[in-house]
Amino acid sequence: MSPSPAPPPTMILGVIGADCHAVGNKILELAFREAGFNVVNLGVMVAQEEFIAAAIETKAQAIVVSSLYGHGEMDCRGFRERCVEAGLGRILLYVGGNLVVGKADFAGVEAKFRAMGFDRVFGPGSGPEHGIAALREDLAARGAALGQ
Amino acid sequence: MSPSPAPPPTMILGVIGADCHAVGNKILELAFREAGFNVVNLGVMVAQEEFIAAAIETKAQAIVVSSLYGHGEMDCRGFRERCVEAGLGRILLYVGGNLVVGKADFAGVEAKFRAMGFDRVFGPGSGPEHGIAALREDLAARGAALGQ
Amino acid sequence: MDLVSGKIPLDAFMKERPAVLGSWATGREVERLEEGFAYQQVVPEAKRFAAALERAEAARESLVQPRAGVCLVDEHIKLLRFLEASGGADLLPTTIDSYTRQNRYSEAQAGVEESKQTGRSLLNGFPAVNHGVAACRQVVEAVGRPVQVRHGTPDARLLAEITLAGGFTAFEGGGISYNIPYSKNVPLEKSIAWWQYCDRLAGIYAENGIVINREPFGPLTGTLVPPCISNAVAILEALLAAEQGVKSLTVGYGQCGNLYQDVAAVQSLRRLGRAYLERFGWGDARLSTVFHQWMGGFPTDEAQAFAVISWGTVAAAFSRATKIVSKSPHEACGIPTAEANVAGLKATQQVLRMFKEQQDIASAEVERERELIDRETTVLVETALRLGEGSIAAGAARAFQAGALDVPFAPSRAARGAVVPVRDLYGAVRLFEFGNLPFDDDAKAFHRQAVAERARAERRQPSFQMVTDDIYAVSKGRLVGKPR
Amino acid sequence: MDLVSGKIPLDAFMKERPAVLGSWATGREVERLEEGFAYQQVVPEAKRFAAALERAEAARESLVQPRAGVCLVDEHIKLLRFLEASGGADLLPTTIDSYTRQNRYSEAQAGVEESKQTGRSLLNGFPAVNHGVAACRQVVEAVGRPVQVRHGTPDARLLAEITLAGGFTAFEGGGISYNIPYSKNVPLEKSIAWWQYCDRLAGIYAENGIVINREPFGPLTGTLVPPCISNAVAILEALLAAEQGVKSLTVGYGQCGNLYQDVAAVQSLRRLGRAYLERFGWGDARLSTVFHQWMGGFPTDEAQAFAVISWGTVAAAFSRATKIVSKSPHEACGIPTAEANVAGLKATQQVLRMFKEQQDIASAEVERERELIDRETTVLVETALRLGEGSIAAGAARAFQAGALDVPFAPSRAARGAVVPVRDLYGAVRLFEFGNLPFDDDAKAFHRQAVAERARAERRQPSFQMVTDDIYAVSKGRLVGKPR
Ligand code: B12
Ligand code: B12
Repeated sequence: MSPSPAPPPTMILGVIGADCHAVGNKILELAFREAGFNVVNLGVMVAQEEFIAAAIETKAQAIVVSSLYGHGEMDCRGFRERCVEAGLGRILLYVGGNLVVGKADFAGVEAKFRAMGFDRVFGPGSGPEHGIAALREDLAARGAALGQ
Repeated sequence: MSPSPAPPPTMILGVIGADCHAVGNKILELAFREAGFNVVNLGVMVAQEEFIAAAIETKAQAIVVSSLYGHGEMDCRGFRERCVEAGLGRILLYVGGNLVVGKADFAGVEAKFRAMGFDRVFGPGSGPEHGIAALREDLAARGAALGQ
Repeated sequence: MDLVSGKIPLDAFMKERPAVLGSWATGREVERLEEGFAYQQVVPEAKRFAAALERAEAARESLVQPRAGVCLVDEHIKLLRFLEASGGADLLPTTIDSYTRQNRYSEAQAGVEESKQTGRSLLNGFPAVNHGVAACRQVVEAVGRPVQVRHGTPDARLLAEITLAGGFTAFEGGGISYNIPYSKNVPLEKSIAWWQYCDRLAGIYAENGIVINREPFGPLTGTLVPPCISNAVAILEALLAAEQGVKSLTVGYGQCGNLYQDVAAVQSLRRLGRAYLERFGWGDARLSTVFHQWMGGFPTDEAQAFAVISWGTVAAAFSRATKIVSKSPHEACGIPTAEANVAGLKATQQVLRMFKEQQDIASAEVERERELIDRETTVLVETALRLGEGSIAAGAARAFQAGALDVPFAPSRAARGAVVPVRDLYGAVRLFEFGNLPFDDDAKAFHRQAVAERARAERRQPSFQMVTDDIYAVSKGRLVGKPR
Repeated sequence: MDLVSGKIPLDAFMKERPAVLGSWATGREVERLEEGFAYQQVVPEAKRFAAALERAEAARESLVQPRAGVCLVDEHIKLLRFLEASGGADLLPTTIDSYTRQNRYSEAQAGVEESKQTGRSLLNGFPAVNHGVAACRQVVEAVGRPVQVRHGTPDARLLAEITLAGGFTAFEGGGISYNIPYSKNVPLEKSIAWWQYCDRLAGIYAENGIVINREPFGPLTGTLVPPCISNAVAILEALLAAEQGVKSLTVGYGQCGNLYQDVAAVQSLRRLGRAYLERFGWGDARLSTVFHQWMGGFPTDEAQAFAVISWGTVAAAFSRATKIVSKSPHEACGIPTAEANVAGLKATQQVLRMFKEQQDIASAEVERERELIDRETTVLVETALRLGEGSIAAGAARAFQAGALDVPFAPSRAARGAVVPVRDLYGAVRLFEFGNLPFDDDAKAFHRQAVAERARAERRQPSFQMVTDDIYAVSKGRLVGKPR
């Protein structure tokens, strides 16, 4: 008897804060799903607590946060700490979009969100394929790669 | 008997070097003439020697040089020295247009042509009115203002 | 919640008012409506939005307006002055931040404090409610052009109270257009009712001799919205506003990208808008049009962004819209700096002025497209009106409930989201999925055939992949998304 | 100097050759024509200009080409590679410096030396003659796209010899278009004869299986040139080239600014060009078209420049020209940096690709304008042909002598300069002074009436001030110059 294949890794997807940008979110859902992930999409205007509750409920390996409208910096503060409190200390935290107000030097933005505890940070112009590649890599590194 | 009015000051106009840009030259001629100057227009593709010969011949108070095509720096070298040699040491030397190759910081260009002995230097975007105002001012300072 | 049909009676309005004003401290500042009228009375003609639009209509000119708003008052004034002086903005905006839009005034307050401390704008707009009436007046007084409040607020009642008393002469939004694209959980009945309040407020100002311009937000989600849908929403909101006594209306359209469709859409919007106002007896309301440069995803490269801005201006100029809302070369990256915003304005003005004197486009393509949009829009509006059984407001809400009106890619649960648009072979936006739109078989066949024609040319099956390709297309340097 | 009528006999050509090659040291490198053929034979199809144009014609696509050239070989290669890789240039240029254009090779040499010393390009282009054949081949080999020599040289015989042997597959210019706008004292009989040599050289290459694309310089002085004039010159030069055996021709037009006139001008140029080639029995020569983005004075502001570039692309796209020559946001200020040039390319490609799939403009304005241009161009070409009494070359020269052909604002004494253009109320370029153009009273009345209509609207008399205003207009942000 061959071992049953590992279930696809689960990830939580959503747009944080009071952000209503829905188009990128729909495309990310499609793309991650097509790439083999089990996507739980919370849609737009999602609070940190909702992300965390969904992650706990679905035993997700990753939370993929979008922020387009510029308030990302304020909305994402304390996210990692709240994950730790909720017992999700090791969960992968990704964030992408137009993260701060204004056209900013990406290196600075990345450093800022890294310091907040995000594992990966993506700027304007990086599409789903970048996130997918990164997530595969990070999960593989944790021995939880797809199909393993 | 009232004294007869001073004759209008004479100026030599032309586009220096192998430069064929004719439109600005035509407009400068019209504008300076309308402003009351006696304009001797040599047209395009004028050598330093031609400017100087015309200035001597017409006893001009100013030589107004245009250079649009980028070789102005090379074409204008030694102009002041040649004027001095020809006994036109004090003649007003103006230059304007797109004086060097490429979009350049104007302050640097101005300094360069000033150092070459040009009294006034005009960059892209400064039209005839700037040259006219300056020439009136400089001639007035020399006691040769219009109508005096 | 029951939707009022017809004009809100003054006493009902006044009864609702205290709760509105009580929702944040600054509400107190506007308790006396007369104080607002008195202030508005002295705003000079040159700064009155409605008047500027009328002058432009008469002269067949298009005015240009950017989007802009920063957190702090002084910075905001500096910004607007710069847009006016260096950018040649004909009309000025005050874009409100996203917390205010959600009535999250304490979060906005935190943003204000932090912006003050750090010296950079942490908010993506101007929190007018938190700043209060005096600050708004400071803004209006500091500039030489009419200023409009632009936002995306489902419940903008307090914002309207404060900014109108604050001297702003135009107010964007509507119960559908500021809900469906901007929220998730707000029922349409609520947002429409809230906007009836806003419109009634503008109407009361009008009754007191102060014409406030009202502009439904035309582009909706800004993403491949078929003209018939956005035009139908714009017309319904114009009727809802006129019903409450609004006397200056600007209906809007967001560029789709195919020139002929864009020009036709604005022509159709202007004509049908006027016809409906007259049919309902509100023909005395002035109607103008606004064209939004491309509202979907922009290219990150600034040269390409300039091209998108310029191409949008070409379509706007051809359409003879009264107003053009301009974008900046920073669009894909973040809220533009003042300089980038000015750059967008300058590019827009240059194209506009180079086109200004030229002849209208008189092409069979435009004709054909306009007839199509006329027909489809009429079906949508009539269906909503029928569902309303005499109440425009209820009709609009019920139409969305039934999916007879629907907006693609909307975040709101109040829209079915069953409609899926896609470009045809020529780049015009057509329908791929109709959801419950009340189109008959002939109408549907037209779209299906257009999509099939494109699919054939691209040697693929009509599929959602096409839609995704279209969503990315402009940001990747083209109009019609090609198979990868 | 007597102008040859018909194809230059091979022996006459070979007799003239040594003097040409002797005019600068590098002439020795091209003594054996066969060596040039052999080299050209191995230039791959992807880098052949004529082939690329044919592919584009067949696909109804427009290719984009920038202008670019710097003094030193390595820098020039770096520049072209960058334009190709980052700008998506479909076709590459090599713009020649102004000293070379005047055959002032020693001055060019001084520029080369000084550029080497100072590390910045002191010349405004690539001095191909001074660099010689090997350097040209280095350039052609270093890039992936076809490369054209672009210049403005009345006597380009040596330049043609060296660059064609050097592997360039296209060569711009003509006996009229590279004299009248570019020199002062060169008689037309001379420049036309010199260009017969260049064309004959290209013809000889063609006879040896190597098709060199030849492109008369369409925009002439780039300043309000009425389409009938530039089209007539382009057609005469196309005939002169075809007469010498040229098999790939690209006729060009510089944007005037009124969309309908611009589209009509390219349509007319394409149609009449083809008709004349066929009439003379040279129908086997391939004909394509090139549209030059605005060639007059640009705004110094870069955002406005992007708008001019984009608007030019719109007109080019509508005209379905085979090739578009792009400008950069630095245009008003100086030769663009590589980055600025790429920005111009990107803006151009973005507009082009956003328009690509859209329907042609089918408007009555275009029809009307095209008929007018057809009619006027035909009068000019026919007059020149008649004056030539069987010699196209002599006809062209005599037409200019008689003022029956004339170019506004030309520096050359070979043009009367009696023609003065001005815009009409809609921005189309019309004639204010006719000089000796052989137009009948009806034709003249049309222009006079158009100018009068504008004058009335502007409440002033038709005057040269209008022309001055028009010359400045685009650089000041509009198309039609307004009274100050
Ligand atoms: C369409 C649009 C709208 C529509 C949205 C409709 C809707 N409900 O979806 C409307 C008009 C309603 C709108 C409103 C607003 N918008 Co808006 N909007 C845009 C616009 C033009 C396109 C967004 C889009 O759909 N792109 C297409 C999709 C496919 O791309 P995407 O959203 O970027 O998502 C992709 C990537 O970001 C990436 N990604 C996203 N998250 C993640 C996460 C990971 C891990 C990875 C790997 C990748 C990734 O992958 C996604 C799919 O490819 C952008 C500018 C732009 N990008 O050109 C502005 C923009 C995002 N909006 C902006 C703003 C400010 C607003 C407003 C506040 C109002 C305003 N000032 O105009 C309101 C927001 C109100 C609110 N509460 O949120 C700003 C944000 C500024 C900033 N960050 O500095 C932008 C950048 C415009 C600008 N330059 O000012 N907007
Ligand atoms: C039209 C034009 C042409 C036409 C000229 C036709 C003709 N014979 O007149 C054609 C197409 C033939 C042409 C050819 C070339 N051109 Co040319 N051309 C232009 C263009 C687009 C407009 C010039 C114009 O007529 N402007 C309108 C008039 C009214 O303005 P103006 O010429 O600037 O003159 C005004 C001011 O400069 C000022 N001014 C001038 N002199 C003075 C002096 C004083 C004292 C004062 C106060 C003011 C003043 O007042 C004038 C009247 O308002 C400019 C770029 C631009 N400005 O947008 C390039 C430009 C001048 N050309 C340029 C070049 C390089 C060339 C070429 C070498 C070829 C090439 N690489 O493409 C050849 C030149 C060959 C030669 N031997 O000279 C470059 C120069 C680059 C530089 N300096 O770095 C420019 C800037 C374009 C660019 N960015 O590359 N060109």
